[in-house]
Amino acid sequence: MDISIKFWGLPLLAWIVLLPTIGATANLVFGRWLSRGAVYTIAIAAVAAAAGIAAYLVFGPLLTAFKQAPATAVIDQPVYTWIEVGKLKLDLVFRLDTLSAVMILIVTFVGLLIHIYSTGYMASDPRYAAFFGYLNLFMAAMLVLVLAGNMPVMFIGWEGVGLCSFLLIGFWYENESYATAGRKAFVVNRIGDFSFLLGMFLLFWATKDYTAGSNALDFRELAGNSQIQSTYVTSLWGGERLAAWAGIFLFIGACGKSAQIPLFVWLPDAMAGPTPVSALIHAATMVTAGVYMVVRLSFLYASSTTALAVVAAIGLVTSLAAAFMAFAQTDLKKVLAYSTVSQLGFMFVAAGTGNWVAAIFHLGTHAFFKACLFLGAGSVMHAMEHAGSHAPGDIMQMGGLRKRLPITRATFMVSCLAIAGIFPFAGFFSKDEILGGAWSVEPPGWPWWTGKVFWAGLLIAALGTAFYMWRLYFLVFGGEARSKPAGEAHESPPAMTGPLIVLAFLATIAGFIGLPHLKGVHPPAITHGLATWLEPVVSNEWNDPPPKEAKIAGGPESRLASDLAKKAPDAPCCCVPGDQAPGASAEGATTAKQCAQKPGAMCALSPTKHCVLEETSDGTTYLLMLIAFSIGGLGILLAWLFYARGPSKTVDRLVAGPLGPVYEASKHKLWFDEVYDQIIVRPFKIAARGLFEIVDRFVIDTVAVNGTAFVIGLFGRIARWVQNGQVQRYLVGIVIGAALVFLVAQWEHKATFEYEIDPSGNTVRLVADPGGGLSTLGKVEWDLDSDGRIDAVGPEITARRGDVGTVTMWIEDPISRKRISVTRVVIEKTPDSPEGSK
Amino acid sequence: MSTFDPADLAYLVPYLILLCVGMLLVLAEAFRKGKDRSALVGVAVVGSLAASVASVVLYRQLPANAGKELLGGMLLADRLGYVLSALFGVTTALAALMSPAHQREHEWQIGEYYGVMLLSASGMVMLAHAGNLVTVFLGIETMSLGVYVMTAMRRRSRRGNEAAMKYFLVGAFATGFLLYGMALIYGAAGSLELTTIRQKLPTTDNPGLVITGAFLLVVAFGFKVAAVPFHMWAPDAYEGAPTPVTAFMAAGVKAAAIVAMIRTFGLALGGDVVPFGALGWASPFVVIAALTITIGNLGAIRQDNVKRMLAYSSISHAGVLLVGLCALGLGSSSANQGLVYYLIAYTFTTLGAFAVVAYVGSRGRERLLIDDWAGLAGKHGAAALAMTICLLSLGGMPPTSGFFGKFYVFKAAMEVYDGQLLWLVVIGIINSAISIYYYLRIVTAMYFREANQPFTPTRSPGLVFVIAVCPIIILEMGLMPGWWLKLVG
Amino acid sequence: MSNILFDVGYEHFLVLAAVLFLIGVGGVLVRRNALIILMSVELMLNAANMTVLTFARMWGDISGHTFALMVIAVAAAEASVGLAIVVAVFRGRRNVDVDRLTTLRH
Amino acid sequence: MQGQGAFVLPLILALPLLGAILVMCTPRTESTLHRGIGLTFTTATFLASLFVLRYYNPQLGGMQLVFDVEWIPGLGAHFKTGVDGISIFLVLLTTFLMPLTLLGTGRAIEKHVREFIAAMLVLEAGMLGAFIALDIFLFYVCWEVMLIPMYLLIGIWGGQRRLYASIKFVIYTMVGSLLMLVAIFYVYVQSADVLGTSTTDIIELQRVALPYNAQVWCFAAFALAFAIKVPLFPLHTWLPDAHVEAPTAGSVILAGVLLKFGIFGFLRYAMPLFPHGAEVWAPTIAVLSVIGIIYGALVAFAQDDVKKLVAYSSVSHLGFCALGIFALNEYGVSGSIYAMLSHGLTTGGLFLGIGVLYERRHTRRLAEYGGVWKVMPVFAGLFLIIVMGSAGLPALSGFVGEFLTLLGTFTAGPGPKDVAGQTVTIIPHPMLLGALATTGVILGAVYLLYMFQKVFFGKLDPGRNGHLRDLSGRELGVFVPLVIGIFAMGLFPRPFQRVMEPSVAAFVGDMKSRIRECDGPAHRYGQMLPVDGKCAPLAQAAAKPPGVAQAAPAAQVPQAAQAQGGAP
Repeated sequence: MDISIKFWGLPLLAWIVLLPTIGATANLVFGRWLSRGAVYTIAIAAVAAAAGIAAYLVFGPLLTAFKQAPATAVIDQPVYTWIEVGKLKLDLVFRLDTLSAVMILIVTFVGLLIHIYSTGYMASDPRYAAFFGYLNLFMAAMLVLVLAGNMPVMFIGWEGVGLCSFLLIGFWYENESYATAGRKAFVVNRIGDFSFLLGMFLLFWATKDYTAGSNALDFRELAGNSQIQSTYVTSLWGGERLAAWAGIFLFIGACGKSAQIPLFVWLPDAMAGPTPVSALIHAATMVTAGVYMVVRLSFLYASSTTALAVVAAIGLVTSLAAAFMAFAQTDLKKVLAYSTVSQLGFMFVAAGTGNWVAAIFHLGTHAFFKACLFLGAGSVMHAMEHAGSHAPGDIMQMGGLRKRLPITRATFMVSCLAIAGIFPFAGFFSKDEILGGAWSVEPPGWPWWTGKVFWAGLLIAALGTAFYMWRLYFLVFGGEARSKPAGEAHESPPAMTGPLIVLAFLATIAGFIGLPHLKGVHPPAITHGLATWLEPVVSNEWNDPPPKEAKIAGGPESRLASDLAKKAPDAPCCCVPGDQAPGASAEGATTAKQCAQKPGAMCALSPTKHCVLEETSDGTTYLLMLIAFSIGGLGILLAWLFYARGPSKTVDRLVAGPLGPVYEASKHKLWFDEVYDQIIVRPFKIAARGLFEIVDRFVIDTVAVNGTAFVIGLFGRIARWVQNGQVQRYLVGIVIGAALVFLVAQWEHKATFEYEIDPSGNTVRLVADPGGGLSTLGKVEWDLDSDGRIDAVGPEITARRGDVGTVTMWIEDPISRKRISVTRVVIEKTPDSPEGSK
Repeated sequence: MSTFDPADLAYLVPYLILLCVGMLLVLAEAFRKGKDRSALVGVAVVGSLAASVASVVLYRQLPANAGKELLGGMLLADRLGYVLSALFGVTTALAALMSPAHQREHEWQIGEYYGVMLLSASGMVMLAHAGNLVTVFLGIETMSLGVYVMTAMRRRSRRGNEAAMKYFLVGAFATGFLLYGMALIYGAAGSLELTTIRQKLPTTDNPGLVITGAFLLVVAFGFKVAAVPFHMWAPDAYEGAPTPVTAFMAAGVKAAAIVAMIRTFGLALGGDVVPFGALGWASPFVVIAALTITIGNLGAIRQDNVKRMLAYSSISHAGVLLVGLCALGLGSSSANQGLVYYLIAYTFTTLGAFAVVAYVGSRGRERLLIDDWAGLAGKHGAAALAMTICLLSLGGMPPTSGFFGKFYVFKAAMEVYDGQLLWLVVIGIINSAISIYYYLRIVTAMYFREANQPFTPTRSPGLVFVIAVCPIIILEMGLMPGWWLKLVG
Repeated sequence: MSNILFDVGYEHFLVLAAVLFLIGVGGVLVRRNALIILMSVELMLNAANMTVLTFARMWGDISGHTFALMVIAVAAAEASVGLAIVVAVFRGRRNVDVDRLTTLRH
Repeated sequence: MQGQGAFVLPLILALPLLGAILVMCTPRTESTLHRGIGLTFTTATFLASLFVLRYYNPQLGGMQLVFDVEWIPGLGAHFKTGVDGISIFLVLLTTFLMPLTLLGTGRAIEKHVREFIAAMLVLEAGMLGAFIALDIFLFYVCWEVMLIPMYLLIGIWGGQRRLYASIKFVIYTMVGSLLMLVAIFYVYVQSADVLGTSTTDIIELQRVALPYNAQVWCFAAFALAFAIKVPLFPLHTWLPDAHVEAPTAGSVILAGVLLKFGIFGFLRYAMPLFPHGAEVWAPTIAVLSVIGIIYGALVAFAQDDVKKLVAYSSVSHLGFCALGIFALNEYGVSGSIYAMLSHGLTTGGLFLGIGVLYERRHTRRLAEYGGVWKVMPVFAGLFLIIVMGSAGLPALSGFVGEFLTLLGTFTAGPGPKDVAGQTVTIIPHPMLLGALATTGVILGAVYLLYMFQKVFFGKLDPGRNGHLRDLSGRELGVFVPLVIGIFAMGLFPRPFQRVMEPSVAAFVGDMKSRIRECDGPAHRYGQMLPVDGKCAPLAQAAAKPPGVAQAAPAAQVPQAAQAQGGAP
């Protein structure tokens, strides 16, 4: 469906982006003359309007379209042609489909809340207008990223949010380390973007011949165009598919944005920015861009299990590592930062196991509870600060705040429950989706146990999450006040608590749009809302052409298992007993051979993910849920044991004793920064300096340039030294010089020609040698057998031996048309020789 | 031997004018001792300009490419001749205009000076028209003797004398070679007429004579144009001689020698009548040209004395002219035009440059060191500008005439069959890159450095006129070279 | 007796001239006194002149003889100029040793 | 023939010269008057240059607004000017930057103001001339004419080491351009052989297909001249010196326009004249430019002098352009032109910004600054935009060019489903080179942000930088147009590309066909046929004497006979 709803000539989607931009421009350019009231009115109005339009579009046209036919639920609004060179046509196109719909709702809504929150939080900051300007700018960039219809446009937003994050992290730039943190964020992101670019180039290179007329690198083209689909599976370097390489390149880009190992190092430092920024950019929205991008390109990843494996593995490792790093942190925001990294890891595992819906699901719930946590943290720090604390973020100086900050405490608690995965809070369901998916996933080419490994790993991460989050909770709110400010803190103003409540509420109920599929129970459709809603966008099949034999068997999507088994016993097969439609309620992925044992069973070729998912019976599902739940509970329990009354002796003893090294490792986030500094930053600086001093200064300038000058000068000295003023030396010079010139001048190199007789004795190759100069310019003529007739023309000829005797060559001077002739005997000709007579 | 035809004299008017005015001036000086000589200057200028005007008129009368033999082939009246005699006239006039102020400032007022100058100029004109070894010889000698005398005219200056001495000795030595070479050629060809020699030589039974003779001529002319390795006198003579004389030498003598070579080698020994080396008589010249360009530059590059630097630069320019000559010898059609254009361009450039040198020096102090020129632009912007233009032209930077001169000569060299002179062109080009460096040293001093002590330069209408007119012509020739190129067929 | 001595032909003159020329060249190159050098130059000129005359005779061509006459005149003029310069130099420094004329150099 | 709107180009060429003459006629003391004249004439030139757009027809492509009068009859040289899609925006860039530069310089120049203005105007004329020349001779003249004013700018109004820098600049450039002159001779002389008469008209000359090895050498000669101007590593060392010593105006023009002549020269002269030379040298140049991209960025990071830093950044940025044109596809070429334009704005802006700081603090050492944002927020904001534009942030001008050049390089090779021999690739391992070059994107961010942080972030030292005042109205007048331009070029590249497209496509197509078919159909003169894989000259096709006409078949006979020649 192609609705073009315009307002003042501009499509509405464009307005969603434009409004925050206008707000930003207004605040950044005229901010200095505006009152605070005016500033936040403009900023909030802009975002609110954007949110309004978004909501209208999603629940209005898009939903109706979805009800008619899910596949057509797309609002596609090109604004203008941005770049067009050769086959590369890039429209600035905004596209609202079910996936981006979810995203813009989250972004605009959370964004709006955080804007409101900021009016309170930043109330006393001198650069109020600038702050809101940047926030608006960020909203605009983020919305571009989400709504982009093709990759380069997405890249605009992609780097735009990077810039804003740079500006906002370094918002308090007087503090050198904050500014550096901002720079670090931008540069590390650039490393990711570098890879993102390579991915784009690779895709364009592969697809440029097929996107005739339409946009290059357009998501829908890339997903839909069958020719393009076929290029994904063509194998590139190292036997891996093109999709694998493109996918990996792009995923590294995602690692930068979404702070995954190895590029996660910027996020902890990014906490230098004001807390609302951390909540909005570094928890709820920007950092999830990577996940969004991967899901957006699900069709690509579905084409390469290698890429999937990489994504999932990196995700798992990151979630574990980050969870571990969070244990020993004593800074309120740092803990939250690591938990964000860890949760993003969860999402990537989901994406990596082809569990796209779950990834987005968790993205959403996480946005709510993590934003809530950050804002809560902000509220706490705000309170501490106003109570006169100098290290407002240090959780060791808190404690007992549950009395002082009731609302904050309540919301914080809810969010902690959610993130720990406690039923029925949002986090429970989303996390459970991921775990369940990981448990049962089995894409072609993976050994059966792979999914299980991911599952297990995630469980450990989940345990960690529950533990450190509740450690945090107890340290902040539990026990007694451990410092004076903590005792005197006061609840934050409603502008701040309001958003907290809303977010907490969402964190509680958001889970119910993504209940697991059960055979027994059939809750209302809305409980699977997300899955059905995203159905048309994410790819449901492994793009894995069935083996040749099956192709020969070919024909319709599904074959009689028995006769497929004859041709290709091991062809992947989604076994459907009896007379049911393929894929409807299949019994699971297997091979044709096994399926053939059931009488009259059909095989759906290229198994669908339903087929895979629904393998798990309800029992298993319940069991998995139970495990996940209890793990969360366990984590909380542990935290309670150690930290219920603030930092306990036992902990100190453990840290001092056996767990010492572990504690250190966690505290220094496994020394990532230190290592990078040693192996990258330092060498880089040394190389820069060294190249400049050695290559530029010495080799080129001193040796090459000035050296040449010096040598010439030296000759100059000599030339003048000869001139010693004695006239008779001059006269001798004349005589000797004359003699030398006479000798040298006799050298001559007249025109001639070379010949070589082919050993096989049949042909002779004759090459004219003009006698110095650039090359033969004149016409060259050959008389091969001294009969006065010109037999051949050209500087380089090959002739039959029989025709060659005493050769005469003429070279004509192209300017003066003077002809020079050279005669050489190439082959002696005796009258009786067989060659001579013809 | 054809007989003397009075009608021929009509074609010799330029020569005759110079001759008569020259003698007149010498006499005049005898009668008006000690009085001011501005009148003499006037006469000299008028005379030499009259000569050029006459040659222009004759040039126009002459049919396009037809030459005419005068006095039984002793002299040739053709376009080349008249273009150059006009040029010599102008050269003389400008040099004369530079002189009085210089004489005044450096105390060497001698009236015969102008007479001698015109007589020597008449020698040049004779060379321009020479059609016979005799006239070549006489021309060269008339010119040279005059220049020796002019060089020596600063009697009190030891440098002047020394310069004259060296110049004379080397010159006389070279004359010996010249004469002997002519003798041998004569021996081989049995005639002194250039055209006849050309016809006779191919059938000579004694090529050894031809080779030796030709080679001796190469040496002699090499000396006249100050080509390496016969150049060593030049820096000394140029530096020691009074600046106007230096200008006259650098511009006039060199041009005259080149035209004499065009006549002798191009006409008498043209084509491949000299069975020697790869390129006939040009084969020694390509070597000499390469050496001349390079060593001239090398000598200049570390030179702190402006006048001497210009001397070395004029040596390397002689090298470029020799490249053109080689091109001529190897049958490049446009070499003639190239040479003539280059000569004209080079004449005005040199005159301009030396005029500024003369301008800067005053009251017996010549101020030849680059340091003396520091910050010239500040006080005397016009002079500095003029000098800059001249230097750029010498360095061959567009849009000056020097650039087109080089361009045209090198183009002619490229036209030679099969790029045989390509290497020579490359050498020439690389050298002009080097030359830029030392020309810019002067510019740098004039513009970028601060003046150390102020001075009052030599001011005189004549000098200022020269300084003003030369850059204008340089630029005009550079921007609109078409007309100048068409002067000779 | 061999008539190589008495049947004097052109070759004799040419060889003699050549020898004279070389002597002249040698003189110019080795002698330090300006006057002597001047004389040596004259020697060269006259040697050349002799050659010209020989060839003129050989070819039976009158122009050669006229040329010789002119050369003599020119040589005289040259000598006078030369002497004048020598005198001027002598005035300046009380000697005419060409080796000492090295104020202009490099 | 005089094309439509032919008067425009001579006009924009004449205006600056007129201004120069006028300003030299005014008394030496009236510096305000001089500045006024300078501004007026440069502005007038800019306005006049807008007519170029008015008359240029994007659909047509090819040379337009052609103005042609005979100049040197003896030489066959014409005063022939015209623009195509490649040069048109470079002309506009020049005329656009000039007034801004003069405005930005303001009173920074106190001594010899008259001469300064005159030099700038002559410089402008020279640059414009070189861009619009359609006559290789005219081009060379303008090319050299540019040199002198720049030399004076550095030498007279420069810093401490100005003598060294100015001489170095001139000699470097001369060495290159003079060797180019030799090649010009060669081409010129050969043209007579092929076309009948010697011509200096580049359109004509492009039809001359020179012998293979001649092309290789001539291209080398041209390439040296242009590589020095670009500048390609390792011929770049004149640039930092020149930049550091030159006055702000000099740096702006040097970076903004002069460097472009390197790339422009390749596009307009070296490559079309010697396609096979380009083919042979492309790998070298491509590798060098990749080295330049990385090397320039690294070394820029090591600098403490802001100007030097930006100078090296130019080395890095121009590397992209050089790489792009040798990718030999539309993306690379048009991207590289676009990158040049953007570089003109951004780097010009950077130098103007440095000028602003220098006027206030009289130092260029990074260590001297810090926290400047506090006192000069407006300047900081504008400067940030320029920096980001230079770092290639999408939606700003820098990105489009970089993106396209890199894309072009990366995809220069045959696609996965390509018919063999369909694409012509003259650079080795396009993907590897492309990937390496793309690291420049990271490095660019590294050194630019480093500079930005050092200057604007951190603690403000009230003693040293506390008193700095924010931009004046005049300076705003300089930066606002630049920033607007940067945004416009980043957001709306399409209009530019629509104008460039036909010419670029023609260039690429022409190059490809000539390289692939050894100067086949498109170039009927001096045709070349492949000999053992390489292209070698056949006997002159032009002006065949009758003798050869029937001799030619005879020449084929022996070769044809070879086949069954084995028998006896």
